[in-house]
Amino acid sequence: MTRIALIVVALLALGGCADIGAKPWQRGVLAREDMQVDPDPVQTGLDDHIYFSKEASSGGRGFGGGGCGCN
Amino acid sequence: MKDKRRHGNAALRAATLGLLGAAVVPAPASALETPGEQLAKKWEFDTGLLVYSESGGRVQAAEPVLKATRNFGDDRMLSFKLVLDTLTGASPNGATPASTPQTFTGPSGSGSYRANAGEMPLDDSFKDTRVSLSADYLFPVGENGKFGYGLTASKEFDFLSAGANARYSHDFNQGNTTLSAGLSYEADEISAVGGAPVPLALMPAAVSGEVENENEDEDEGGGPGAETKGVVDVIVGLTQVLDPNSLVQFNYSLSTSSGYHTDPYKVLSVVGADGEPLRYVYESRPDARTKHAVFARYKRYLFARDVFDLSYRYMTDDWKVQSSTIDSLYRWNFNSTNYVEPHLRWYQQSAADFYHAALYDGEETRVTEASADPRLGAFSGYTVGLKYGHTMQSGNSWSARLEYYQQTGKREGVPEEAAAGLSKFKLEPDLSAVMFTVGYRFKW
Amino acid sequence: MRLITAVCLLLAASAASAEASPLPPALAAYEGKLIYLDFWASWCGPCAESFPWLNQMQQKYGANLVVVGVGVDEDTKAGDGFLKKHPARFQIVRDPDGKLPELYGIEGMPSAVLIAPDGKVLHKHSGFRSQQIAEYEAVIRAALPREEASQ
Amino acid sequence: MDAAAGRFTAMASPCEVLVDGADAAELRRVTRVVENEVRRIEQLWSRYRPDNVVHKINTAGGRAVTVDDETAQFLDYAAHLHEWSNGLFDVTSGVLRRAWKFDGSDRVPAQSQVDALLPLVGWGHVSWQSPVLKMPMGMEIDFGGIGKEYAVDRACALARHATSRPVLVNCGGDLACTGPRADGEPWQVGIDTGVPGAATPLVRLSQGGVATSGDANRFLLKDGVRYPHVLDPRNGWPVTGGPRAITVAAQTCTEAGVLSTVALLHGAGAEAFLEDNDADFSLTW
Repeated sequence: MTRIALIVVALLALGGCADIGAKPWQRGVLAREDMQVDPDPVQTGLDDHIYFSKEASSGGRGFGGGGCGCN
Repeated sequence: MKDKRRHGNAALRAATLGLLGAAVVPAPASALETPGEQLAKKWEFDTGLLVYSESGGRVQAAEPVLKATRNFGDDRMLSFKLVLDTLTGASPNGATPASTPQTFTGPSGSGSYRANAGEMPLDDSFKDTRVSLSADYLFPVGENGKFGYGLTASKEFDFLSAGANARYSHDFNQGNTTLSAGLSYEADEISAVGGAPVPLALMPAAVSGEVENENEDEDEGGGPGAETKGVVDVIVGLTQVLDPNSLVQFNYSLSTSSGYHTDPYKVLSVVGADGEPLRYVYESRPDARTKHAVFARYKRYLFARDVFDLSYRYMTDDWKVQSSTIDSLYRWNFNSTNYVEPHLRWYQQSAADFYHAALYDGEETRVTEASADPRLGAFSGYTVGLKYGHTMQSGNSWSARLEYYQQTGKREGVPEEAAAGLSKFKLEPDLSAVMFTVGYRFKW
Repeated sequence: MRLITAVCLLLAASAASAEASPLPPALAAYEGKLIYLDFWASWCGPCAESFPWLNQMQQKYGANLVVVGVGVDEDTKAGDGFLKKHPARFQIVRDPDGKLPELYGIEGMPSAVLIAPDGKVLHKHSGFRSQQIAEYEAVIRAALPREEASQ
Repeated sequence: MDAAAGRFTAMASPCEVLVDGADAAELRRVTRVVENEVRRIEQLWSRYRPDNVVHKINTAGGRAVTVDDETAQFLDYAAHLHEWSNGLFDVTSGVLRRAWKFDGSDRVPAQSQVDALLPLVGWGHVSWQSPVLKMPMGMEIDFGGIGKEYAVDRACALARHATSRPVLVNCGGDLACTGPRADGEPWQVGIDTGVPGAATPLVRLSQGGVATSGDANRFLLKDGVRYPHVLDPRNGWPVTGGPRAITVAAQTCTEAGVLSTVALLHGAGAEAFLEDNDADFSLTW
């Protein structure tokens, strides 16, 4: 468990605020639909449901959520 | 002959302005607007249909989805989502193959299903239709914050679920760094057909080889009323823009659930030294589970055209299941209205500590929890797929994706006393499925 | 966690604020005028929402105010497409290399900079929320010569 | 007060001048400025007048002619357009009128008649070293293609200095304006495409100009094929299969005129040509 906590803190620190990033007027690419974190939420929902009912893991990308008997 | 006029009329415009010696002339507004364009289209619909088909006569499913989103401007959005899910076919019931045909009583005790000699027993008596509805509202908070909350509900013939979630995200560093946190609660009610069986209790009247008569009193061993379970999910995430063409995302999610986790329709074979089944008992799972997952994603825009997306998830829980998932997508936008997106996913998980392929004679009285559900076994899986998307003149778009998913089981949880006997059977149920999705998005 | 966010905010705030400086060449045509500089791009949603309001401001305070829309699209064709869909009845300047936003240190998209006739930056804000347009207009009126503002 | 209109006729078209919010005196003053400029350009380049530079060029019999600055600038522009339009826009295509009489009859000239004229057509044959123009014997130049649109632009530019109120100049469907109306709304003008029975496209103009090109009923009809008076200078034959009228809006009336004229010469490919040039247009079939 502590290993997880350490990874999380390290990653958050990395995401600090040096000069990495894009200027507000350079966000043309980042605004593209296919550059969004989840460009196709319906497809993601369907995939999460399949893998939730066929594997023992869930979550990570968004809320784990099951909402199904999935036998 | 290369057509010089290809790239717009900038040359013509410059020459004309030169001729007329006009001063700075504001950009031309479209004078010939068609009235239709002004009418802002209010609702955006995102529809999809998934057809899922496992080989070997196992589970088949069709899942249409309809999502409607109303954008009020200023980052204010309301969305509704309806998912239907029709399931048919058979899935492993947990019992091991036997050298002689086996008969199992169906969950309602009315029907029964058989497995031929040497065959992996499959419960084919379940047909299921699930309806799930969710609503979500997102609105801005102050200059850089966004808050969203939603409700979900879903209904199957033996399963009812209702949940709520809320999440907040805040932009720092001119929008380059976004921290988000979310909380969700879900209450499930499982009303198994014929009542939930007593954990590890004997499956009634399922003596291999004999055909049972119908009017057997079926609620023997069935527990009273429905079982419930509560799930609380917490997720915190960071999205950091690295440069104008790439970003990284890190999520940590914690999921704790307490209550009834057992699958009322799954059993375990209790075998003798020769590996043949003596009797069957219902499975039993712990009534609590805590899952931790760490997720990282890297997304990059390449060659001023394509998008590469690579993500990794590590999950561990107190059922001692540990899993790694690598997911990679490469979207090739070969022109402004079409793309092709190959997809590769690799997954690997270890077995739960109470996973048993089978129990040795008498072991069922010594264990408190045991399950032979293949989904709790050790296996690795890969998915390979290809998606094609097209945007039409009107701005609407459709997409089609064909994927193949293959799971390969690892031999674990075999009682030593019967290891030799069981070695003649294939205990790790492999799974292969084809998944076809079509999607269509339009404004109305 | 809070320490990290605090450091970020500190760094962002200390970015040098744009002091009064003579107008850059791209804006030379509007020398000596009160300029409402609006930075827009085809990929910025709120920018589209702001254009009708900008048209109104140019028309209403045209006598003393010049509204200049700076398009920062690197792909100028995307910018042209945007202008076709969202007609601008004010001056348009194209700046694909992002020199003007750099000069005025804008913090978000869209962003507005109100420049006095002597080139001094009077006001800067980023984002466009329809419920705040009264405030945006108040800032313009405050900068107008006395008799015009009182109308 | 709705914009009153000052009217006059020039370049064989009814012209009107609208000055938004002006009283009668100011309207008259601005109309006179516009009218003088349009007439000046008409006199400078009309094919029918014996005393202007075009007449001097067309009767030079092969000798070199030195032209004034404005004509020189216009010839530079014409040379650029010839190259830009791959030869479709050609100020020397006027001679083809000797073979083609578009009177609605079915008298389509014989190929031999057209072939006889082809050697006299082609900007390529002209030697143009500004301000000296030298054309082979028998060739003629004609600025009718976009002369009117040029005049409208020039007149509108002068009107911008004559008054601070918004001005719209309209000569037979070719428009230019100094900006939106006083209340910020665009000018609304119905365009007569000359196509009988067709809907007149409504133009909402806030800046720049609009021009319309079309066969305007001057065509020949033979064996069911309509030959509009749109002649391709490279082969001397009319371009068939295209829309009957094209209305284009652009940053200036001249630019709109070039786009609509050259688009018409693309016949069925008119729409693709206009799309390709990001033009703002409407077609009447």
